Amino acid sequence: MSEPTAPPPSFWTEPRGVRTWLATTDHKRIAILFFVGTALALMLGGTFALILRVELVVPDHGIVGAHAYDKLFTHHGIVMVWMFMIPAIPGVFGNFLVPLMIGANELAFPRLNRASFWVYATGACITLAALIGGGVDTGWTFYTPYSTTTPTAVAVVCVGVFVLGISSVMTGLNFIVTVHTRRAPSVPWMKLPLFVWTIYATSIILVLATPVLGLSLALVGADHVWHLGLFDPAAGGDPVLFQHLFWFYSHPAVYIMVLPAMGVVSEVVSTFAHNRPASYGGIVVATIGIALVGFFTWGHHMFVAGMSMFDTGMFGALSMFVAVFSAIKMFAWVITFYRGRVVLAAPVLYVFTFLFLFLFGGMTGVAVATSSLDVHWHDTYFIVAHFHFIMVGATLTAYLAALHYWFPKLTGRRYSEVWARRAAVAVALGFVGTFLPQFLLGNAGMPRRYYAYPEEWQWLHVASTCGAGLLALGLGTTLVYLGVALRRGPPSGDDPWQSRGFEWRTPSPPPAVAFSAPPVWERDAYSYEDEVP
Amino acid sequence: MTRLAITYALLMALALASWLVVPAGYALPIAAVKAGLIVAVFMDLARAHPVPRIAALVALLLFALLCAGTYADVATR
Amino acid sequence: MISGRAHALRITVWLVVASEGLLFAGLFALYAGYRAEYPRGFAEGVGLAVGWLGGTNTLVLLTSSFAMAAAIQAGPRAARRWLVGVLGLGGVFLGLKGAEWAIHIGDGLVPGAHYAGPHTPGTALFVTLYYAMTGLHALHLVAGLAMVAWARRREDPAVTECVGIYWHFVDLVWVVLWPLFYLLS
Amino acid sequence: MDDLLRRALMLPPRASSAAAGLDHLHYVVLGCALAVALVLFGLLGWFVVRFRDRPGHARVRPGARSRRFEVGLAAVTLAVFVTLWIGGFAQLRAMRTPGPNALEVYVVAKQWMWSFVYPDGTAAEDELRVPVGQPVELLLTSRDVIHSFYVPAFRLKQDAVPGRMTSLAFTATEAGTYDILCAEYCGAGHSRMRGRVIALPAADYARWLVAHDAPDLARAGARLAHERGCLRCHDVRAVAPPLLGIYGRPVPLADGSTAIADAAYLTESLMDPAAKVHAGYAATMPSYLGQLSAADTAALVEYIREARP
Repeated sequence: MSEPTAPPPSFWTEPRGVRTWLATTDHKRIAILFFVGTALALMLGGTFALILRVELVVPDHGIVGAHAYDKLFTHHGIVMVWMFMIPAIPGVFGNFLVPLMIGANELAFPRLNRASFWVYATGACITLAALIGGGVDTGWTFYTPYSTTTPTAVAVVCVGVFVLGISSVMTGLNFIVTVHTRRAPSVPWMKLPLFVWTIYATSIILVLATPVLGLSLALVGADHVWHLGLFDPAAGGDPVLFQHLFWFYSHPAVYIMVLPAMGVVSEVVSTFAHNRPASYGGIVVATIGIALVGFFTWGHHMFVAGMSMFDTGMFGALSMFVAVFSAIKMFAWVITFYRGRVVLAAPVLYVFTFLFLFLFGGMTGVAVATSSLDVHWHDTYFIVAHFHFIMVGATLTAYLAALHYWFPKLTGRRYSEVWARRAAVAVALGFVGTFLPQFLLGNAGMPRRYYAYPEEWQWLHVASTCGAGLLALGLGTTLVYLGVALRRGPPSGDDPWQSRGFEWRTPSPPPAVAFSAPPVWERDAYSYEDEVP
Repeated sequence: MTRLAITYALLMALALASWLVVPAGYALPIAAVKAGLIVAVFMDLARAHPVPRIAALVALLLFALLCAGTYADVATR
Repeated sequence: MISGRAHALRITVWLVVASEGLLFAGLFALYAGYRAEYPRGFAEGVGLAVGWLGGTNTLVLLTSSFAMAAAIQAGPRAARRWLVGVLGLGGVFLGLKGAEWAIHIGDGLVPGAHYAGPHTPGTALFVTLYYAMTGLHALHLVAGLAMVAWARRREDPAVTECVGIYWHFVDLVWVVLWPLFYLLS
Repeated sequence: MDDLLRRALMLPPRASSAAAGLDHLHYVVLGCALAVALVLFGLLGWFVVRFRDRPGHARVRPGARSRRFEVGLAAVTLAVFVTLWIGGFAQLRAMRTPGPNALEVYVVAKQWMWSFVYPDGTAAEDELRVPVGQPVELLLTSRDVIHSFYVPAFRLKQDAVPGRMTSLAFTATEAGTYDILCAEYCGAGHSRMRGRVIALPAADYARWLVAHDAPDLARAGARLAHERGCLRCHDVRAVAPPLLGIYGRPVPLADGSTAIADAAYLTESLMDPAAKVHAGYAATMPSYLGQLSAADTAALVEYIREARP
């Protein structure tokens, strides 16, 4: 980390030396370590995505062969899901901000927090070693019996992802105990910032769902090495049962990815509308509702997999309930702008993108949950577009919103607003250009994970690849101007956005020990009433 | 201490009954009763703070949900 | 809001118990699914089990759970003696379990390719699940024994209580495992 | 208008009875999404402009929103979503119940090709011929990994799971040739695993049936039954349940329920004998999974269907 020019002492400079950074238990420094790790994962996963998109420009052999293509989309999935989407917002912004938002100096277990980063780094290294050492071609879903019979490095990747899962459980455990036992007296439950609520709800899923993923991947890894035959049809095994175990984790996992993003949006909307969130209680109920009801809907991934009609009916109906909670939040966010004082800046531009893309991502989810339409759309590019609308459209844009909104908090500097807006527009247009054509490809019937496709769909792929180029350009620009701002950005002051959020009531960047005594905050985190004459 | 001793005696009795006397059909309900006793008395959940109680309840609910969802799929095929 | 170390430790151990409980849930779900698909094969599988070993292990583990509960309530000196009891009984359980596995492996009841047990469809799956579930349980039991030994040295009531809750959880899992593999034929 | 919208959304032409219903539900859901988007982003745009930060911007105290309004909004949203589900699930049930006397065709998926076996025993690679207007029921299975039989023009797909039989029912409505694609990732050849459904008008289908000489399947089945040793156990009452004359009749099962001895039951009993065990018999029949080609299976079933006690 470069030394800012003679700033006041902060957690950046407090104990000097690289060794103190590597062995740190300071939640702020661990957040920076997580930022470096997840940003590298995002770039690696993004590179895989770009290669895939360039390959798909031609209907048949392009720049890589079929087997290499299969490995690329698998690695893209694994790196993005487990090394960026799941750890990013909780690991970076959860670690940094939750203590500041509840008036605590540290998480409940600082050493466990340090361990969760280094277990994450270990898991990432094991997984990357397997990817470099030969790679895996099963798709990130590891469906048996293909995953237990393909001669690729499945066992090692299973170990790697298992270790990443352990890191998830550690992080979740730490946040839950912190929110329960480290809140300052002036931060009771119903005055908790909404971002802390979403990190708390995400932690519940992290702690309760990850073990089932650990088990299913352990069984696949063990079956790959010792041929247990647990899912082997020849030995009477049933591949659909593996899918039950896998999706019991993987659907709540998509809520692990989107809930923290919703927390960021709640904070940014409230600050840039300078208004109390439309329905604090409604958003909290929706947050906890998503976390719990999210466990009831995994079967909608298996409508055409050979699951019984009874289960198909049950899971379809239950999926509609979890969709309602997202709808409540959408209404609440939009209404928050009513009678506010709206300030436009890069974070809120990303939030507008989030609102637009999350609406269509969510509604296509409802469309698929009707179960009859899923028979046509399942495993086609319609589904690819649906989950990218949520994962990239919602979570990545919220991650960028968070990055810009809390950049002054983390670094004490301002980024270039002009470049930030250009990048935001490029990211939004690039995203729509990439994934709108994929909805049409899905309607036309192009299946997922297709290396070669009929010629008549080529123009859609070319459009999608152009969109991907623009999206990559937007993200690259963001990297550049944020890097520049890190060195030469003008000082931002402690609260550049005039936000009432608790995290802005400590100096930016905060010192190593933020609170000498538990803070006493009379006004809560959304008290903009004093702006009203 | 006597509360523990009584529970222990009850658990042993239930185990022996389920093993030697009671037909196999009742094995699972008896196991559920024993599990309930262990959680309530030995793990002291009966007198615990609401947070551990909610955690235990949610875990039990999700455990039952996964088993029921999988069983129902195979049973109603 | 009750702050304080004991409360934080108690929430933590209950979250670990919930998390480990769901790790077992995956295997119980597989058992439920495969039992629905092969009722006859699973019933025959239960017939293969060594009944008295399973039963004795259940009584041993229940006794160890009682000893642990007593240790939590007892004073520091008495707790150390109760915890020796827990370690001993845990060792007995592992010994019996090892003997049982040796018997079954001797009979050719081995998961995967070298399975030589009855060929009723589903029985091979039953055997594989048997090793997976009792193996995972034994793994957790060994971890429990290490924690009990650590708690005995620490002599900190809060730590002893948390390790106790984890130990009862391991006993709880066995209480539910026992009918599935030894009684439901 | 309907066709214009279909073409705009890149939906393939409609060639099965289910396609039209699905497309209309598609329009309804798309309509809902656009309507909600219009309302929400209209409001958002108005609020952002009307209440933007500018000199002299007089803040007005935001009205308290009643809890009833929030709960009401959530209830309406839930009602719309559940209604969409009711419509969708009803369509799914209709799609998955085969029509009367449906034409049964076996579909066997194998790493990277499709093979079909017609009732008269003829087998075909990658090409499925069906009569227009007559219900068809495909009985799918796979020899290796999971594949998924997908015909975009019919808007239908169903996974072919190894070791199990799954079914896909449809009725072709338009004569023509439609692509079959594999929709579940199955390895390097996943995108090359393509076939064609050729829907023929009833007359042409009849002529096609006669044109190619279908071997007498029952005789072929009988020959196989001898070769494979079926008759060693079957019809020896003490060892195995009788085969002759049971086709179509209810079979009492070990767990007390009964099953109808139709093509699906017989094929399943060949592939996975323990799935439905005849009452009173031990499940000692070995599985023929992977040893019998689709044509042999069809021949054996035909033999059992034709044979008299």
